[in-house]
Amino acid sequence: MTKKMSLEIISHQQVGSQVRRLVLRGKTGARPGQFVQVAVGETHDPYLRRPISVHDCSEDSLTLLYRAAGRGTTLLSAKNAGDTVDIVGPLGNGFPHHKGPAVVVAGGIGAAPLYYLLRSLREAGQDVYFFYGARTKDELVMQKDYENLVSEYAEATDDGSAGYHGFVTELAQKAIAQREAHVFACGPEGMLRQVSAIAARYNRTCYVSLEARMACGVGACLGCVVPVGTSGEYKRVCVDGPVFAGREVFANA
Amino acid sequence: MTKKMSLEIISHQQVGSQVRRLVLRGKTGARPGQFVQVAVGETHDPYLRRPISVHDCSEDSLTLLYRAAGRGTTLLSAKNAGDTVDIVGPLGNGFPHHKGPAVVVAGGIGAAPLYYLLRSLREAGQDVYFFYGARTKDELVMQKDYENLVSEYAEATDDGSAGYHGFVTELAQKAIAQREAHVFACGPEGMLRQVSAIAARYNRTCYVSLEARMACGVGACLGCVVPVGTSGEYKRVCVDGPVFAGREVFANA
Amino acid sequence: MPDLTVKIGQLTLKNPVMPASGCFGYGEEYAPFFDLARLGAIVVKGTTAEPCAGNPPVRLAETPAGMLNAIGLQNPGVKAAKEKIRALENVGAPVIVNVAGHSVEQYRAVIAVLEEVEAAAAYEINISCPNVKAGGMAFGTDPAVVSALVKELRSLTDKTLIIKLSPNVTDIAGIAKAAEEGGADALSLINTLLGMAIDTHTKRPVLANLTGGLSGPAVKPVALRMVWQVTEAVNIPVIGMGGISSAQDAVEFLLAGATAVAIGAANFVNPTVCPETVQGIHRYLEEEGYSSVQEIVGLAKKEWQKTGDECGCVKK
Amino acid sequence: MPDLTVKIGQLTLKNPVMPASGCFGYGEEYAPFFDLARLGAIVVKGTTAEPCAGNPPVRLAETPAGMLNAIGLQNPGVKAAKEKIRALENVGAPVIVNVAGHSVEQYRAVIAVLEEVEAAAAYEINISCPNVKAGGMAFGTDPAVVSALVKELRSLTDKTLIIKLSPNVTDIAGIAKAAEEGGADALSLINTLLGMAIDTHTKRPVLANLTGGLSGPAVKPVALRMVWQVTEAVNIPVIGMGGISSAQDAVEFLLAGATAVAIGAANFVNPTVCPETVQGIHRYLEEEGYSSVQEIVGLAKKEWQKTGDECGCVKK
Ligand SMILES: Cc1cc2nc3c(=O)[nH]c(=O)nc-3n(C[C@H](O)[C@H](O)[C@H](O)COP(=O)(O)OP(=O)(O)OC[C@H]3O[C@@H](n4cnc5c(N)ncnc54)[C@H](O)[C@@H]3O)c2cc1C
Ligand SMILES: Cc1cc2nc3c(=O)[nH]c(=O)nc-3n(C[C@H](O)[C@H](O)[C@H](O)COP(=O)(O)OP(=O)(O)OC[C@H]3O[C@@H](n4cnc5c(N)ncnc54)[C@H](O)[C@@H]3O)c2cc1C
Ligand SMILES: Cc1cc2nc3c(=O)[nH]c(=O)nc-3n(C[C@H](O)[C@H](O)[C@H](O)COP(=O)(O)O)c2cc1C
Ligand SMILES: Cc1cc2nc3c(=O)[nH]c(=O)nc-3n(C[C@H](O)[C@H](O)[C@H](O)COP(=O)(O)O)c2cc1C
Ligand code: FES
Ligand code: FES
Repeated sequence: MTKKMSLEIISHQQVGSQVRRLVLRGKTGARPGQFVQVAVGETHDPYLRRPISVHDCSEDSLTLLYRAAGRGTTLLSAKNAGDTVDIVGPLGNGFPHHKGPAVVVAGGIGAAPLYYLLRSLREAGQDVYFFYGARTKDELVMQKDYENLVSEYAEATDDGSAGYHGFVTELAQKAIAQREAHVFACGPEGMLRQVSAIAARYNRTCYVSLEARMACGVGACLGCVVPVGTSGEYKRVCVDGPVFAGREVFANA
Repeated sequence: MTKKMSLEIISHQQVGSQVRRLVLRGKTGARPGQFVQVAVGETHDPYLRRPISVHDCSEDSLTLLYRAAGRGTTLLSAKNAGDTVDIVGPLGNGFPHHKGPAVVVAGGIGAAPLYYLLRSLREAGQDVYFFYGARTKDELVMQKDYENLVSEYAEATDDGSAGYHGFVTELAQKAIAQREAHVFACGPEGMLRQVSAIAARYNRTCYVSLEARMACGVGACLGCVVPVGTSGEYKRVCVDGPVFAGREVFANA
Repeated sequence: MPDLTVKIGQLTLKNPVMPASGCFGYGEEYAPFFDLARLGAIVVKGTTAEPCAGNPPVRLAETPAGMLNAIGLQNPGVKAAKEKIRALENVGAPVIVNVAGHSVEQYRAVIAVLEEVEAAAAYEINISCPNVKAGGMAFGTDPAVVSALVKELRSLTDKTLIIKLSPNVTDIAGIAKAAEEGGADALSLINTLLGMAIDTHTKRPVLANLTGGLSGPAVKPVALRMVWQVTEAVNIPVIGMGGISSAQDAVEFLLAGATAVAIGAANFVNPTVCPETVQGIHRYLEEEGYSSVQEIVGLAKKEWQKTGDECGCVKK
Repeated sequence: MPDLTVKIGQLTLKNPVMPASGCFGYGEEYAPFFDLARLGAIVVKGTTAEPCAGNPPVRLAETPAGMLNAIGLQNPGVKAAKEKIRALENVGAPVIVNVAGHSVEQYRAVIAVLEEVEAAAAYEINISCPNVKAGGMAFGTDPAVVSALVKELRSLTDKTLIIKLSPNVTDIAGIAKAAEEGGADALSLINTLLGMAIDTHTKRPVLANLTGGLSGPAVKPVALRMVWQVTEAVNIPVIGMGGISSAQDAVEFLLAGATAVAIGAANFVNPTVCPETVQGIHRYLEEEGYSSVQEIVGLAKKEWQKTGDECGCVKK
């Protein structure tokens, strides 16, 4: 059930150059692909909550993985174990359940929500082929954790500093072509568009998790919309997503 | 020299129910009665700096004593040893030097700047008669520190929970009447007005340290004015004060 | 137990707190967080005659102590909205329908449909909308236009008619008087201040619509001033809004002269801000020894004697 | 080394950054913090014909991401101010004198004295002052009044004449055009938004003057929008201000169309904000590969193509 909660920080560690892993104590019942709206400070500046995906979730904990890039996330990163973090969630639709093997494609910090997805696919005994791309080696974080959960693991970097030298979509392309599998992806929009196009080409169901600037996170403000289909209609990323069928949001894919 | 400085916190302790003592590392050259403008947070809310008196100052440290009452000071109170605090100062005129004995009257948190005054009077070998009043016992803090510096020490509380049961001005009245001494006071406006009136009656020089809402703290905004004399003229508390001759600001005193 | 009820036109609200239009959907989004019956009223999203897709994204930008929005009246149109409004019939709080349009005909068309809908207890007319006939200048910026529009709408309905004022004007009191003369039962203010954000990386405006409406704590001082000025100028009740995030903020508006308050962007930050504000007002009245919220409406006006004139050196 | 110089009327400023009037005294208060020669210009406090005591305290209130001030034009009068302006003669930055008045005669009287003072390089005319003849409505709210006032002042001086606009108007572009027609060399905007604060403990307005001027980061989105609108409407340079606290903020105003920027309340929070902003603009130009500040003036306008119309469903 979606709620406003004040959760204690169990641990808050730096796990990459700008990336932090925040573990909170509490039972949220979040599903893979959902997110929470995090209050980054206690004053009116920054004003809005920050949407952050559920990186992992257990009976009594919620883990977030985020990049401390802008003003709000930098403020959040100053909190310590023992402090509390105010969240609203879990929010959004999450990834749909599908039987059978899965190709999962991550771009940069887009890997965050995919960890929980991988874990639940693994627990359901499904084969997972995971492709993790980033601009450069530094942006790949916690690779071992992902690798341990999957049947196949490969990395790609735009600059060749780790794994395959090139776009992760090129790795994914082969896997999607070869395997009768569902496709899941999270990362920059350009990457998602390409993954959708590839999946469409091979007639695979494909789900992408989108980002949008949000205010309410609960469907009330209509601020976070994306155009769907070709009719000029909009859907809300926060409640109609963040997970969409690739075809729906990348109409020409 | 007035400067903007970022000083490290040496210690930050609770010394009374709402009162904190903040010791900062750095050389400021502050004189008794001066104050600093403290940045309480890192964002635009709260927006303005908070004026806080110099409680004590040494070659390499600056001590502030403040009541964490409102939004800004509460935010400040969350800072820990090792963090830094951004200040502008020292600001204001400070207490003037005068030879001879001194009657010093403190009301509540108004005691804060008087500690440094007492210490410098003591170091100059001057006799000091110190009267420390508050509404209730809880609001008297660090009494021993003051007591150790003075020739005579007495407390008063409005509710009789400590020391004399009544206003501190009643204690001060006797001392002012008896002793040929300069008078210094800091506390609520009503108290300062009375002390000024008593001093005037016995023809003693009297200095009061005022409070006003401030923006710049350096004399530029004209926001912190008090009426002086009877001509309708205004003076700036931040640079023309905060210490004024009692007669100047309480014209009818 | 202080009495929290207030009257807005024919409506008696159990307390003076309601969400602001566009910030609370049709209520359902906030139902998981608290019982909507705790609200004084529910104000729903701006409704137009035809369905409206709204503006393209990006529609939001965070600003210091506030936010810009350029939603652009996205709504399913009055026919579909009717069903959502009916669904609120038994929720335990009267529903105020915010009505938007770009011509008098469009406003009229919305009201025509809703007159039949009992659940629509009152209309809040958003006159900040760009007026097509006046070349896109908002309806709410010209007293003559406001007065004519309100007269027209007044003739169409006996329901409570609330006119929602735009703050982007020189003389808010003049607009308020025009709406009162036109026959409004109440006024609500402020709508958003027109603002803009620019991204120094892309070197482009952040919002696809170029400009957006500023709301949140940043605008509170402006809203409070306008509520004071308007309640000086008119004799109908005012619903005050703009940056309210707490009971203390709400009390400031009541003291300034507002009969009720609406909470907009703060719902996004704190989904339980509305019921918390009701509780907080209750506590304030108890602690300060008032027996009803009406006692504090406009109290700051009575307490206040201007000590100077507008500028210390004006000699009139 | 990017070229930071900009032209405002006859003045060539070594960089586009200056303090805003009333926020920097006569410069001396900030001289301990940095060399004033690093400023593009110095803008001094509003100066009136006669000495003005200003408003009674309380004159300040903190607000979310901003502040209200009701100083009320406290200044020693033009005769005394003249000496303070002369003291700035060799400071290394041109001095712009902000001029205030409640009647045309009062403005005229200030200029008459300052025409002889070489250190007064330009006038910035504050037209937000209440106009005694117009019953206290500010000069700056009526285009006809603005145009007449500017014509009158233009006839009195060959120095650079900057008109400072009030944001408390329905149509800022209309006022700007009136000032341009009247003969202004440049415009500056925005002055403060009219606001208010109420104390829920005392139940009274915080400011002795009831209302005050809102400034600081809270108003930046409104200021940016107005600078965009005004620079669309006129062909004279604009000095943009309102909530600038950093080089990034300043760049936003330049991208929106401002030729120079002024920094007000932020000086109170960070006394070295002005020179830091100069440095930051310099760095931005270098990093983004521009060779002069002029290249980015109004750049967001060129980069931007409106993707929708004012509201997704307006059919004009
Ligand atoms: C459903 C969803 C899930 C997300 N999950 C994660 C995650 O698990 N880990 C992670 O690091 N990031 C995630 N993001 C992105 C994250 O929300 C932004 O990086 C963050 O809001 C930026 O805030 P800031 O304080 O760093 O930046 P600021 O520049 O201070 O942000 C200013 C405003 O813009 C918004 N904003 C800026 N960038 C983005 C963005 N990319 N997406 C949405 N809003 C943005 C902010 O929320 C804020 O309102 C997610 C976004 C969405 C929509
Ligand atoms: C010269 C001077 C020296 C001072 N020295 C001390 C000291 O040593 N110890 C101490 O505890 N307090 C001192 N004060 C009072 C202190 O500045 C206020 O208590 C503090 O600013 C309140 O801030 P807040 O965040 O707690 O309250 P908020 O309610 O958040 O304050 C809101 C705004 O009002 C202003 N304000 C509120 N109360 C006061 C006040 N009493 N005086 C001035 N401005 C106020 C704040 O600065 C801020 O701008 C001094 C004040 C002045 C002018
Ligand atoms: C996302 C959003 C959507 C809004 N939509 C409407 C609307 O449809 N009709 C309307 O009259 N006002 C609308 N408003 C204005 C609010 O109702 C309110 O007047 C304004 O936001 C000021 O209140 P606040 O500062 O509490 O948000 C909207 C505001 C926001 C933030
Ligand atoms: C304390 C204070 C005093 C001001 N005095 C004047 C003045 O005398 N004349 C004037 O034209 N503007 C005056 N202003 C307005 C500023 O010059 C500026 O236009 C406004 O504050 C917006 O900028 P900011 O948000 O950076 O402060 C004053 C502003 C403040 C905060
Ligand atoms: S963020 Fe408000 S509708 Fe999605
Ligand atoms: S605080 Fe600005 S003049 Fe004193």
